[in-house]
Amino acid sequence: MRFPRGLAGKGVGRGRVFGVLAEFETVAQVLAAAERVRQAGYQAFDVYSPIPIHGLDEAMGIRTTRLPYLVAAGGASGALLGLALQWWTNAVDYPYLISGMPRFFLVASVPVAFELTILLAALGAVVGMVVANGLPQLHHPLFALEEFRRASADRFFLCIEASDPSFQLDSVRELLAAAGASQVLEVER
Amino acid sequence: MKGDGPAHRFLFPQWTNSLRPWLGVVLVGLPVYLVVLVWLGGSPKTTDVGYAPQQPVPYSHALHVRQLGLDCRYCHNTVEVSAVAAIPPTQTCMNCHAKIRTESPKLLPIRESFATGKPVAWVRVHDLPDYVYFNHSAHVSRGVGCVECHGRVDAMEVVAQVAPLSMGWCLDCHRDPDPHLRPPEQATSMTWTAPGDPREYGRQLREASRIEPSTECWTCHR
Amino acid sequence: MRARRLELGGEGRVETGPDSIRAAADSGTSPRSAGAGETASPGPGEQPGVGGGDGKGYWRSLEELTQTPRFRTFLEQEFPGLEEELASGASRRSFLGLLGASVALAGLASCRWPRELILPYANRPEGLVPGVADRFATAVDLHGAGVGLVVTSVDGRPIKVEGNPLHPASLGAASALAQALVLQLYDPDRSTTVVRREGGQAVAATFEEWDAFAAVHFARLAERGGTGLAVLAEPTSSPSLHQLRHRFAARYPRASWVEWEPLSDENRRRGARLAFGAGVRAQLHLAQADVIVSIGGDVLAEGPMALAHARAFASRRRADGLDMNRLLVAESVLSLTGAAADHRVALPPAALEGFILDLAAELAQRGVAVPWSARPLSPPGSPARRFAALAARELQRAGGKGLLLAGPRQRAEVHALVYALNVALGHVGRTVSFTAEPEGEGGGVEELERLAAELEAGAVDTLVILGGNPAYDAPANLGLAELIGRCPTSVHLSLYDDETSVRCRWHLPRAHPFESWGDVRAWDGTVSVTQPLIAPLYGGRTALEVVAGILGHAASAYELVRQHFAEKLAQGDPERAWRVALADGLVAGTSLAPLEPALDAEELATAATQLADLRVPSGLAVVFVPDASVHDGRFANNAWLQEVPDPLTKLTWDNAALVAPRTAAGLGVGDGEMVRLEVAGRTLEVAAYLLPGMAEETVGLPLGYGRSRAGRVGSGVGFDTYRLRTSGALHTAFGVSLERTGRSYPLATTQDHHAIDALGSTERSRRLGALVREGTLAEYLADPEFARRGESKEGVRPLWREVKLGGEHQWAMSIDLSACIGCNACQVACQAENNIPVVGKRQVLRGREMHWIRVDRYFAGEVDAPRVVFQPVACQHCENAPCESVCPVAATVHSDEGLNQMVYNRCVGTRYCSNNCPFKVRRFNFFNYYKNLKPVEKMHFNPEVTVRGRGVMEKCTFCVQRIEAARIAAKNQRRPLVDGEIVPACAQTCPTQAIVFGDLADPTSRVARLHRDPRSYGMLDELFLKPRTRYLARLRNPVAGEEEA
Amino acid sequence: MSTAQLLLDNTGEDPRRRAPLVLGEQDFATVTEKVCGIVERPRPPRAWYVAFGVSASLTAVLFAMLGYLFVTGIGVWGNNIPVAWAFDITNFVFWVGIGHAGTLISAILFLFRQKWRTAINRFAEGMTIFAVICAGLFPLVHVGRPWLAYWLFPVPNQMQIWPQFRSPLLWDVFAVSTYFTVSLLFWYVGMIPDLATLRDRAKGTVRQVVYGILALGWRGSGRHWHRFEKAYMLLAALATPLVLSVHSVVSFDFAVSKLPGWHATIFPPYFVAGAIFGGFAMVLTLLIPVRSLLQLEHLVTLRHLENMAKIVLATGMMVGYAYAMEVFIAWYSGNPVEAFTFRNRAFGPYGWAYWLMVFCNVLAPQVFWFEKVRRSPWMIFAVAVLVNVGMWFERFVIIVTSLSRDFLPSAWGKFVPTPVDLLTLAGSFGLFLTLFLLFLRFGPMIAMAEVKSVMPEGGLELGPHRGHGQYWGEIPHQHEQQFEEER
Repeated sequence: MRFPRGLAGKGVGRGRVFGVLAEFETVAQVLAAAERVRQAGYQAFDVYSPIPIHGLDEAMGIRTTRLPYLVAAGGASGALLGLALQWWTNAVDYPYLISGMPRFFLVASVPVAFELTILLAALGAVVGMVVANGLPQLHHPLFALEEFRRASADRFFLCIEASDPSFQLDSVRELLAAAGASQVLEVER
Repeated sequence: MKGDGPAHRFLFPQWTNSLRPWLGVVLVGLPVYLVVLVWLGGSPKTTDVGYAPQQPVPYSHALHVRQLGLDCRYCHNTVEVSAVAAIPPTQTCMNCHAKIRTESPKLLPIRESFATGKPVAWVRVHDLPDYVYFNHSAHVSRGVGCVECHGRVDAMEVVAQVAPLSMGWCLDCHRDPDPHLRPPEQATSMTWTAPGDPREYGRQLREASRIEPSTECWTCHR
Repeated sequence: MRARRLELGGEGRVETGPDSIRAAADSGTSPRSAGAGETASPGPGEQPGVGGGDGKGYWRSLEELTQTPRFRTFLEQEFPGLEEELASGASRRSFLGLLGASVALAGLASCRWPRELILPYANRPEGLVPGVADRFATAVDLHGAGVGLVVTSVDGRPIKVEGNPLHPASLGAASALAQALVLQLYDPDRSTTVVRREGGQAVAATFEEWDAFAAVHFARLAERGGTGLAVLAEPTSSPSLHQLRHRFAARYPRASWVEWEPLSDENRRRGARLAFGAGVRAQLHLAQADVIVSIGGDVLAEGPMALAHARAFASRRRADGLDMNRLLVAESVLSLTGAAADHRVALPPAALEGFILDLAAELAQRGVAVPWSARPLSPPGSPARRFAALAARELQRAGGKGLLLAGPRQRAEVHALVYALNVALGHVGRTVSFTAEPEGEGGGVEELERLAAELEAGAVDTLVILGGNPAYDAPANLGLAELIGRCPTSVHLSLYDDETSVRCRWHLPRAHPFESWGDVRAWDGTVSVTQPLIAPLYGGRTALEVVAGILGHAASAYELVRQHFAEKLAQGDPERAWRVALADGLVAGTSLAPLEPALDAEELATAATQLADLRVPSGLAVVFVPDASVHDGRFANNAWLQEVPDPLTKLTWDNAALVAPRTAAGLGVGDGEMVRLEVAGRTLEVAAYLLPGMAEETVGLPLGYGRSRAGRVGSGVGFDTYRLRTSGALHTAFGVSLERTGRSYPLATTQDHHAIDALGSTERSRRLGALVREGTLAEYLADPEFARRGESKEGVRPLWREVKLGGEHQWAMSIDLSACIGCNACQVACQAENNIPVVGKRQVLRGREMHWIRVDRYFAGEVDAPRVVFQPVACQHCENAPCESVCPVAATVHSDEGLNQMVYNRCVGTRYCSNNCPFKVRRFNFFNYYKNLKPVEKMHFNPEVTVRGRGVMEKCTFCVQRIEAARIAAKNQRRPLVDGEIVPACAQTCPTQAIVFGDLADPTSRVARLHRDPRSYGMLDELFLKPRTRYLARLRNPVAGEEEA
Repeated sequence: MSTAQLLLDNTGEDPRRRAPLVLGEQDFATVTEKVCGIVERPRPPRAWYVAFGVSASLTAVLFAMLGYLFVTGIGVWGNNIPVAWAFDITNFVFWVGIGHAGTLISAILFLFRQKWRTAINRFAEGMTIFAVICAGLFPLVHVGRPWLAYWLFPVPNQMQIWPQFRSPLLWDVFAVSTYFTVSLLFWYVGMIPDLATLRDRAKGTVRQVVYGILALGWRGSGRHWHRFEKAYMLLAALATPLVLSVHSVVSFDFAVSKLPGWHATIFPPYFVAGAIFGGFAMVLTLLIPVRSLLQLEHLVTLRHLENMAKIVLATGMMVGYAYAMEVFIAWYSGNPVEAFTFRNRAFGPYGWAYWLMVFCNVLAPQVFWFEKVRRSPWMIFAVAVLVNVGMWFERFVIIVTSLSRDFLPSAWGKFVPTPVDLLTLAGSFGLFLTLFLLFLRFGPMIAMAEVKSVMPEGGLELGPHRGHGQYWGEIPHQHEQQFEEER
């Protein structure tokens, strides 16, 4: 357990700090740490890991997303669009006689309506997720840290951000160190 | 990472995050653009209307029709009996121009044609695709005026295409002929206007002479 | 028609023809735009014309690239088949439309279709309305007698041939051959100039040179009375030519005038001379005959009166008056008449020649006064004897209302005895009458042999050949080709620079019948005037003009014909009579008067004994038959006829040695195998075709193929069977040897593509009964509804609420299988009317023929004595058309008048509609078949029908262009359409009127009545298609108890 | 039993312990190293170059043939009337079928919490995308006038006319394009975390930029993971019915028609089963060589292969059942035309194709009843190849035999392929393999994040539900009961 050289002592202007980042070896540690940080009353903090960690939602107290409603809406509009499209084009705008069939033929309209349902629902899911996550976000302060590159491979990080009202550089660093971080780093914005 | 030293690290600059909205614009805009391209770009309305090629003889409809008061049928005399409103033979021009403006250089091609029997090569303005079968007699004898498709030819020094002559444009009239109908004898009039509401007047004409424009494919495509 | 012709004589045509044609040709008239006025436009299948446009620059360069010879040759090597390449004009346009879209935001005005030019007449002829079709009556010489035609002409271009309803030999119908004349007219391979050949070198010359030469040369011949002058002409019925022939005889007393045609009816004429000692011509009245017995021949499809005979025959096959006739046929080679027979026996030629004796004997036994001591030839119990007995019984029962016929390939003696028996049975005056043989009855093979001898001896130094192609079709043993080559001065007048021309000193391009004035005499004597429909495209001359030239005072055919007309034919005011003759297409009251010739008893007796004493070598015999497509070879370069399948073999682009399956099995010959035939030392390798219904020990050899100088279409197609034909055995050759070569040859048939396996053929025969419903007259009388037996009474119920068709008319068609004789006339009519492309042998082999209407031919019963049935199949215009629901772009949709509309310009070519069509009547443009046409080739197009480009589906439209034309005309005149006003091309030309089209909404219309007929049924009705084309079940009238045809 | 075997054999069923899905001394680092190593190594093995050379040249052939087709016409193929569809649609259905395994493995196995999916799903999804690309090619080029193919989409136009929505071909357009879009999204979304890994490990600037953009700036934030899992599960839930619907719709092209041998209600399930069958076979055909080539035995274990072999066996039997049922119905329905069609299939001109199909699709897979076969990769490979052949011929038999002999014997015909037909088919394989090899070279062919999360280190047992259930996506009710216990 060591303090990173170069950061020790030097009072870094709070304005230039994005947050404090702690690195953990295992899922267990980061889970525990997250629990702790939350209980310590921080909101503006996040965990970074190569895999989704189970129980992390509870540990961090993440509210369940409302994505499913968006998807449902997408599906519903897809179905309606499909039926409306086929009814309006083939029965209203340019009707023609086909094999003695009704001009609007519900049975024959099912496949297209179904496919459109799926399509819009799926688009809803993906676009919803990407937008809600604020992606694409090619630039982020964390990317500047060499150490953070392992966040996508085999290390787990927890970052308490300076935007948190109760953010205190030293106390935060303490807290994280105590939570068993293998190293604690300051992140510049 | 294994032993190999810290490589050069590329970082996306801050401003890249501000591109996000534009991404959305592109993703939504591209399909829309393509649709509009087919819809409007592919339409004769954009490609054909206003086409006014130069003719071998600078024949002025404005002069002959408005000032001299020629009827369309004086030259296009097959319009009531044939599918085509034939371009007149050189003979027709010479009926007058054997005496009038016999020296005019503009009329040289006409005189040559008359002398040699070789036709004058006029440039076609209203050019339907080869798979479209339009019949002038069918329309004129039902009281669809020349002006409906050809516009105010009597005002044209050089004949230009005014209507798109697109399939959709034809269908509009075939589905709702009323506003476009007039008494057959008025077909060639450039100035005729319906007494009162054109739609109402047209409806009476249609019912009177049982005009049922067909929208079946084979009416125009065979 | 009458009115029109009255107000403008045929001359008008001649002067005005050139303008329009040249105008059109110069700037490459597209078929369609010809209809759209006198315009010249790059239509489908052409390069875009002059004019700017961003889009086109690209196409230009691409085309230029593809034009470079190096690239072309590369393609030919690398990708054979790339001839049919690049998008059609129509599709190119859509493509340009797209390009337009792509530059939409950058100067749209620049992007337009190729610029079109309009070329109006400088001086439009009186009464010609651009875009409105004219119809002119004319007549042509086919099979040695005149047939009346009505030719439709648009803007000076003849485009469609139909029969002349007023003409006795046509009655409104036209044979496949006659209809194909219009394609021949525009054949780019026709010779375009006079050719002089010196020492193997061909030099283009002019008619002026010829006239100059002829003036001197024939003057000299005249001085020596025509010694050394010989004329070899096709038999012709032209009165004015016969008149010239008299003048010829007067001027050249010592010259000889020989007539030769490979398929003449010489035997019939000699037979008449035997029987009556005079030239007598039989006029058949089939409609009056209750029983018809035919020995060989093909009375329904062969000869100048075939159309009239077919009409008369069919008039007694329908179930409406129940006086159905009965046809008995004895023949060696299966023919259409044989296919229509109620009883048929296939006899080898030897037995067939004696059959008349067997028949006579049977009749004599039954107490008929046969004017010679009749002894049967065939052994008792033989098929010939049994059939003779049956025929005799039927003839006698007919009580004078029978008719006995012999075909042109039967010996003169047979004809003589047939005449005699007809007299003896009291048929004369009822079912057959006799008229005189009009002057100039065509010569014969002896004349030709004499001429050959003279040539051999060098006695002839000037040989004038008027038409025909003797170097190709003369008997092989005469070596005429070589002899003609040896003749110092030889002249050949013909449409093509052909096998004969190439051996002559002079070749004179002949004017096509549609380009020339002339006159012809129909079989019954009726004279018609042939009037030109277009000025000679290549300035050709007619036989009349050439002969007149030879006679020393040149005159135009028009003058000659009018002169002869005024002298011999005109009654009353010659001018008026002339115009009426032109308008009607015939000169009233010129038919031959009947006469009562007396039989020459001892001639008959000798004939009978000669026949009885005939000894022919046993073994295989060869029978030479005319080909249904190219006749005697003169139509070899006609693509329509090459591709129209033979009615019985369904063979295209070939002829073949027709052999009975059993005989073939005996010889170990397989279908499509090359065999070597040897006849009297002459050998020929030819592909064998196994045709059920052929007599055993018989090889049928269709003539007219294997031409070497027919043109681009016909040269090298098929096998030259003339090489086996000798003057001694013109029609039948005995003592033939046949050996296998083991090699096989691809025969392109349109039915049973690729021989069918056992599984398939059994299934085919199992289904036949349901597809083609047949019954005997007896069955019909017992149960008129026999055809609908097995159909579910309550019908099929739809899965959905059906949409009612609200149209004012409901179009429908009825096809009477009892009347259809399978003659192909409808197929060619459809091809001509609808601009249907010809695809060639390779594509037919792949199964891509384009005919909108096909005549399905099925064999029923056992292979040796099959029953043949024909069933014309075109789009059935199903009310619940399966093709419509599967098209993703609505390119085929239903009209509220019940038409299944196919919209070419909307079609993207998924071909799903064809897959889902149970009748497989849809045709797909696998290539752009109309690429790179010469202007003259475009002239036959019907401007009222779109020329389809590559990648689109097409099919029968019920000739919608005719429906719309009639509808517009009627509406313009503010009158309702009348039944029969609209006639599709197939129905119009059907010789037996088997096809009827009309309006179901009018319950009194013919088609409505026929659809209510008890015989009426719809094919595959179990699929709930509700086809608008319904068939009338076929009725046959066999003798009860006797085994059938 | 040697350690190697111990390490590599996880096929045994031992009720006491869950069989490990990742073998050998593996942890996150080694897995990352293994998978990324494939992409990051300076140059791929020679075998890759050889394969790529071959497939790239085949692709060139494909485009040459298509160019020829475009300028000349459909006639360059053997198609005719009556056989208006032949190789073109056969290839289409074949490739669409292949395209099913990917999304199926991903989506359905995912929903059924089949953890063994993780090693192969990325691979299979990639295959799906490429197969659907090949499939999509054929409907486009098989039309007579391809430049007008855009008429199949409901785009407003100056003709004021619209597509005809009663046509199964139009259903195809919607089904296939939807399937392609959704599969693509599914594939890509799942790949984002791995792309981030590649980005973070990348050396060269170019790779950093490219992977950086593709990874959308993913940084593994817990809040992001939360929405990500939800979205991924929803996609899976949507993709599953989609997979089933797409091949049903494809089967409508035939089932809705009037043709004997096509007009059958059994087609949708029959086609779907066939698609899964063929799809899995194709996965195995590709996976087994790649696995040994890139030494992935630790990640793509025998157990994975065996499971797939079992699925092939099962679906193969379904297909066999469908074959039998078709024939039975043809007889039972009493429809003579239908009956003949099947007699003709078996004993007619194309009988050889029919029996080849039966052998490859029904008989060959039966060897999977034997454990020995199921556990020898190369035996599996052999069978898989046979199945691929069989499935192509299945479509060929359905299309060509029915068309060549339908209702009117007079209109019967025969189809003979041209060289262009054959080269086009070969070319489509070239295109497929080219894309696939490129993916191997530049993409994360194994879903690292997913594999990791099923490893012990993944800490499944730490989660509220102690490692039971799935590795991605939550199971709410389990949470509740979890908290009850904790209170």
